[in-house]
Amino acid sequence: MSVWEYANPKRFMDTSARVLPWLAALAALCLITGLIWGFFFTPDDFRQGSTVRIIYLHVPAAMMAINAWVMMLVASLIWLIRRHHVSALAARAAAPVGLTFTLIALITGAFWGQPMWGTWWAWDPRLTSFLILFLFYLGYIALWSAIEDSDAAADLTSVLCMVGSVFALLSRYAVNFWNQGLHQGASLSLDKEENVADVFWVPLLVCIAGFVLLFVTLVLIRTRTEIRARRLQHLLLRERMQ
Amino acid sequence: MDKVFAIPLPGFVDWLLAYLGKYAAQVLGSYMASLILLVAIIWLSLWRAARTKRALAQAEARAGGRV
Amino acid sequence: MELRVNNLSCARGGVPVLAGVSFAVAAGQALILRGPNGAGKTTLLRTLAGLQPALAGEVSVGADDVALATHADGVKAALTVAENLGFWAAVHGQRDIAPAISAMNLTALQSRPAGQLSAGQRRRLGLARLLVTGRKVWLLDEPTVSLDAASVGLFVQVITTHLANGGLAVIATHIDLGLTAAQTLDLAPFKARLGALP
Amino acid sequence: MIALFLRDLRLAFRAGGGFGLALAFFLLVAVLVPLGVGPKAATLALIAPGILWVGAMLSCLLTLDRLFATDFEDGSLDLLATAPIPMEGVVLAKAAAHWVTTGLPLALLAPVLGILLQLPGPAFGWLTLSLLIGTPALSMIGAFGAALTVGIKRGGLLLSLLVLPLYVPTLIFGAEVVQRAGQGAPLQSPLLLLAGITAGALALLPFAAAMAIRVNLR
Repeated sequence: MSVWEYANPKRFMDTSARVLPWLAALAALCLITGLIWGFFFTPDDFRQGSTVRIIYLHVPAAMMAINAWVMMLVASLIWLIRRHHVSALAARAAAPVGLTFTLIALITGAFWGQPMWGTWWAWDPRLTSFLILFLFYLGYIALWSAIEDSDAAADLTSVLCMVGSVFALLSRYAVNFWNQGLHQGASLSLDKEENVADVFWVPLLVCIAGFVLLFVTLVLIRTRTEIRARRLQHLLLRERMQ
Repeated sequence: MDKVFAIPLPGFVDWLLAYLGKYAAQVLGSYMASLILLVAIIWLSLWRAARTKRALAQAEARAGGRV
Repeated sequence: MELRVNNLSCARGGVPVLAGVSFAVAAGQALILRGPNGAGKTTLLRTLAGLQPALAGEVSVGADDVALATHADGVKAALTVAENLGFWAAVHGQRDIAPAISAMNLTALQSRPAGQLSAGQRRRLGLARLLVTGRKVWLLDEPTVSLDAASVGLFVQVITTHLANGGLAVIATHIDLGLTAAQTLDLAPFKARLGALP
Repeated sequence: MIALFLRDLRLAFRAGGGFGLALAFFLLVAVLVPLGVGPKAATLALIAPGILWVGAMLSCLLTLDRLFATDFEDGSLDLLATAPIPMEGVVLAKAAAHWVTTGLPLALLAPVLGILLQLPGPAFGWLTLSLLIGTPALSMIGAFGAALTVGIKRGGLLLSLLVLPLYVPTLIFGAEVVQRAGQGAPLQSPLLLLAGITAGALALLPFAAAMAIRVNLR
């Protein structure tokens, strides 16, 4: 019986090898068209001026930052229940990408709010919860790298991801509660699309698609690397044992 | 070669700043920061993928057919 | 009470160590595990104790009639000998630690903090803990390390009485304990080859 | 389980048990902050609830990474795993012992430090009450973090990176209770939410922590 109860990585490696070039091309296409379209060909917002252009980076990044964590949660559950190594490695692969998207959401959110709040960083409830999410990502990645035995690492990080998700939701609610008096709500709420005029709407959708595709591409690349790293570790172990 | 670039570049920057109006700093700042971060994560992932692939190939070569 | 194991394979830290181990130990019997260092004696004992899930195969004894004695004796330096034993007795729902203390000749050391015991005395305290658990199946990992000849004799006596009242033991050791009702199992042939990667 | 709880208490009070450590640290925080922020009573009164709560949180953290590590190193954790008590019980007993030796004294010492930090009068009672309700959650979440990092050498730093983000809800509601008490504002909702989080943590986290320990013992 092979020591690794793999979710047939062979099939995963083959299919991902075939899919990757297309995904990467499509992601690039969506990103470039969406950003250029949004940056150059949409009018200024009458209130926000040109800062509304930041929407094309902030909203997709913020959405992906949350979806990345949800994906990691699902992958952790699959690992705990079905012991598929690929899903545990996919969760590990997604974390740094999610971290980067959270950083992008934070920076663009802060820059966007600057004219309205007068400071480069305001403790707005939404931005603060992304800051907390950023800390969760840091903890998750740190735990993965701190444990040698990869099966134990997968189990422990899965538990952390589940507990972390509950506390992330709690923090999201607590931060709203905590910030009642400090700042009036942002005039253009950062996540909701419905109050965005339709001229901004289509390029935003393209950007969101671009970010989703970019996320999937990066996760596939990194998961393949994790699988290869796992196999390498195994071979090196054998060499030492011989 | 650089003459070709010299003319439109300053013109382009001035045009861009005018186009973005009052909040040019915010918009350019966030776009620059985001692009740097995106390039960083993409490059890091690709670099690590290549390095691991190479190390694995060597290990498999060393291990010969016995794998 | 019987310990039956068939076709057991176990791993340590994700690396397979033993494969296809089968044996049975009846009540009143003892099994001596032999094999070079790293052969998997400790891993086997930990799997039998339920600390580790087995990769394959079954173990017929339940996790709650097993008492384990590891290299590290689980002795708290800040507590006295009596307090240490009292704690383990309370954890296992027993009250009386006197027989255990006298069996391992610890009466004189009762009120001395464990931190000031010698390695041999500390090991005797670790083994006295077994008597306090009231468990039938003893899994012992190199129990006689750092024990002097007199203490080894004492320990053999304790094991013999344990086997006499229907207990059984699996002991990983290099020295000959001279137990009458004991078989030996060499783990070398069960060394697991690293599974081929798909 | 009670035996384990009592043993841990005895160990904490014995020499080198680190009982006074957390209290001393908490006192230090309350002394250093005014030195850093300045003596003006107005500013101190404003930040006192937050400083006291953050100080209590950090003091809890200090003794957490040794919670399981000492038992792991001297083999007791392995033996406890084979003992009749479930691992969830072991985690609860140790978290309770940690609370009694750290959380409880902090809550009792807090009013004294409140005076140092010019805490407004009506807030004193609520400060102790909020800490009494909140610190069990800090101990339980901390025990979960300690269970995650028990096998890792020098896991202390990683423990704080994992645990402090999990402390955010308790901190926000706890400090909010004291803040509102100082201003005489109604404080039922933060108090109830604080108690809710503690109840939730005590109910669910032992299972996560027990699983983490079983994985680390493998």
